[in-house]
Amino acid sequence: MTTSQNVIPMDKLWQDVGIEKAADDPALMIDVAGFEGPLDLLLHLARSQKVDLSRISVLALAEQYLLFVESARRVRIELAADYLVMAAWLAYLKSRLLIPKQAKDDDGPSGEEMAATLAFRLKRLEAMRDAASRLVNRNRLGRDIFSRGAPEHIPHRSQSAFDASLYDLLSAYANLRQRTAVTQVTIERRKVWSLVDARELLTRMLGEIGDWTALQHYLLPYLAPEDRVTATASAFAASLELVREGRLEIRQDGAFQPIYLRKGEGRPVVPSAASIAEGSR
Amino acid sequence: MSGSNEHLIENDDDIVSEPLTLTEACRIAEALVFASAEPVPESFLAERLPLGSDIPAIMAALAELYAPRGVNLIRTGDRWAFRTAADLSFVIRKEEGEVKKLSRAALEVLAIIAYHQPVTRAEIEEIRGVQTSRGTLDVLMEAGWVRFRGRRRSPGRPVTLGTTPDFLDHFGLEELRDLPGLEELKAAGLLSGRIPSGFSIPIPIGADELSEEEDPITQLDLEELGLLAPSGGDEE
Amino acid sequence: MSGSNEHLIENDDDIVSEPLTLTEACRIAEALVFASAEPVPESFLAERLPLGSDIPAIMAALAELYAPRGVNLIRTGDRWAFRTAADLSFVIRKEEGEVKKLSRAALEVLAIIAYHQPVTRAEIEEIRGVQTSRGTLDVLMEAGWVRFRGRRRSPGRPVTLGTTPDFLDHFGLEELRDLPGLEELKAAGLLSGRIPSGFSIPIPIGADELSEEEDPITQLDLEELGLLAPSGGDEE
Repeated sequence: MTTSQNVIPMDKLWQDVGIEKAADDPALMIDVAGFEGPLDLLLHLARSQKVDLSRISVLALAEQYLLFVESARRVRIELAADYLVMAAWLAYLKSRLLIPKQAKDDDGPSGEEMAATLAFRLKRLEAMRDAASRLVNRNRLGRDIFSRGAPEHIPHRSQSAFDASLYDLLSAYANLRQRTAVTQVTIERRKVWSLVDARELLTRMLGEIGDWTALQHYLLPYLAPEDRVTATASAFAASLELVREGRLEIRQDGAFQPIYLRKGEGRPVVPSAASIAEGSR
Repeated sequence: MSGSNEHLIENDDDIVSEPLTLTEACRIAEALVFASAEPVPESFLAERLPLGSDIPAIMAALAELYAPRGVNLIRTGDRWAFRTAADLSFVIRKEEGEVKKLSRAALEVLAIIAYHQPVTRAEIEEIRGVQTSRGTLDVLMEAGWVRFRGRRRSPGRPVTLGTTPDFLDHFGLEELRDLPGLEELKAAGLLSGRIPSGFSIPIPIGADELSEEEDPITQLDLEELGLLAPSGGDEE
Repeated sequence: MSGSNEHLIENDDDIVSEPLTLTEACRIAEALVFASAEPVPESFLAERLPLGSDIPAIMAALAELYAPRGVNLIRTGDRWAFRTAADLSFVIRKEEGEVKKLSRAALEVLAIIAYHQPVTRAEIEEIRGVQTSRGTLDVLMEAGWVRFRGRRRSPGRPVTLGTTPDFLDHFGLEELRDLPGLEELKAAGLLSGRIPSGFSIPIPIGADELSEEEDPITQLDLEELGLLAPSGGDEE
């Protein structure tokens, strides 16, 4: 791992942006805020290919996305981890698409299959989006159609003379418990990679990779140097947890060698006497 | 007219012997539903109408009667309600926005819940490719459109989400099957978690280069796409 | 009916190129009166209907149309409103009273009983941090959502409380375990992320079986606790 000497902490960079940086840098701003996550961004990029989603060039799409992340990094914009993981995944996908097809002896999905999965997800997201806009444009109660303005009675189903919804109940309970909980919580400064984040992201990525993969290899280039340590640590800790649950398998060929991951068989390693013996198959 | 109605109020046993005319039953059902702002469940009507009333027939007759009018009888789920006709929206439309404005994320989550229900939070996030920010589900539940449905019988027993009867009412749907485009989406396999067989995409090029129809993306393109805001420095 | 009525509107400024028929004008007036929370003055109708509409004629036609129906269009002064036909007022049983909203306190107590059952009154107070008034529990019992489950095998043998099948029914739950847990409440935005690490939400113990620490409650217990009037006397 290379450690660059001239790294300025993120915080400082951010503070500087407004003041002196504005002069020398073109001060580009990347408006990631307008997007609902990486899949949304991909969908947006895909639309700009102006083809039907099922005929899209996934490779070109991956290129565009990676380029976007590159530009973001160039202007030192901190992207949410979600975006970086997608970048890593796409880089992996790209490599799978570009290497000559291997004999069908590996058990993971081929690059083509992964590409199809991506296209499917984009198409599904777009379909939901269309559905949402059709829904919201229907004749809606209180906007286009109206109920009786001066009702004369309220029909109630059965005996109960009281009204309360499950939502009322749950929010009352949540508020109460929250109120009475001892709240001397010190809020930790949010790290880029919490254990929970790492876990979430690993799960999402590995869902579609069946083969042994050195994820770090794809992921690290997209992380700011000062985040690499925390990312590596969190991802490693999270992966151990996932291994224990049987959702992940892990392999390392030797000390300091790359760590390979792949999706587990899904059988949790239950810490009961019977399965401990069986677990080490 | 009054003579025949007097028996309605009296002892139940009399009613059975003297069946109500369809017209009279219609009047009662009409009054019950008209008087309420909320949709009235059929079970409620059954309680109030004489034993043995053919409620579906009564409601169908009423709905037909009101179909051309300025106020229509509509069904939503197993409930009935009178609502102003949709084509008159322009005259009645109220100034104050009474309809809650939903964020794009909330709307998307609502659609996913409606079309995929029962659906877990993890599945919603899988479809959207992003974590659901806090407050999104909250808004939908508070609006009374989304509810906890139960638990999935799968490892971890995650809670499932679905829509409420008020959701149907608000969006003017008789039932979930009337969700726009539901059949097509189902047929296209877009409502399942799995890629439908036969869904494949051609991989057009095997190389790193772009095809002839593609231009490399440039900084300018990114600006144009709204991904990069053009520099200007006016902003703080 | 068309010929004479077609010229209801002499639209000076030609906004409506085609004159409204009486039927159309009736539809609009009907919808306006229906949707209004207050009786509608004729002047308001005149504002919304095309200029020159013969409001009295329109309203007379509508009133006549509704006269034999379960709902009538009635006039008070120069205002119009829909009302249930007088001879059907019995179906709108006024004496039922309105459905009451549960108070905040009652909701809290109910939720605690649901999640923490079997739970004693002292435990409820400990969780809430305030005393629970007798009336609050009474309301929940009256609603039919809460019941005495048994008696705790601990000093004083306090009565334990739990929910009823009606509770599940009303809140649309199949079983108590369908109540969302900590993670799910957080994800739904109901609990904030800033809760102490020791914070937990119990999994309610099914209503049917008593837990190991509970004895069944008997008639005698209830009487002794003053929760039931001693048997013997005929109650009304």
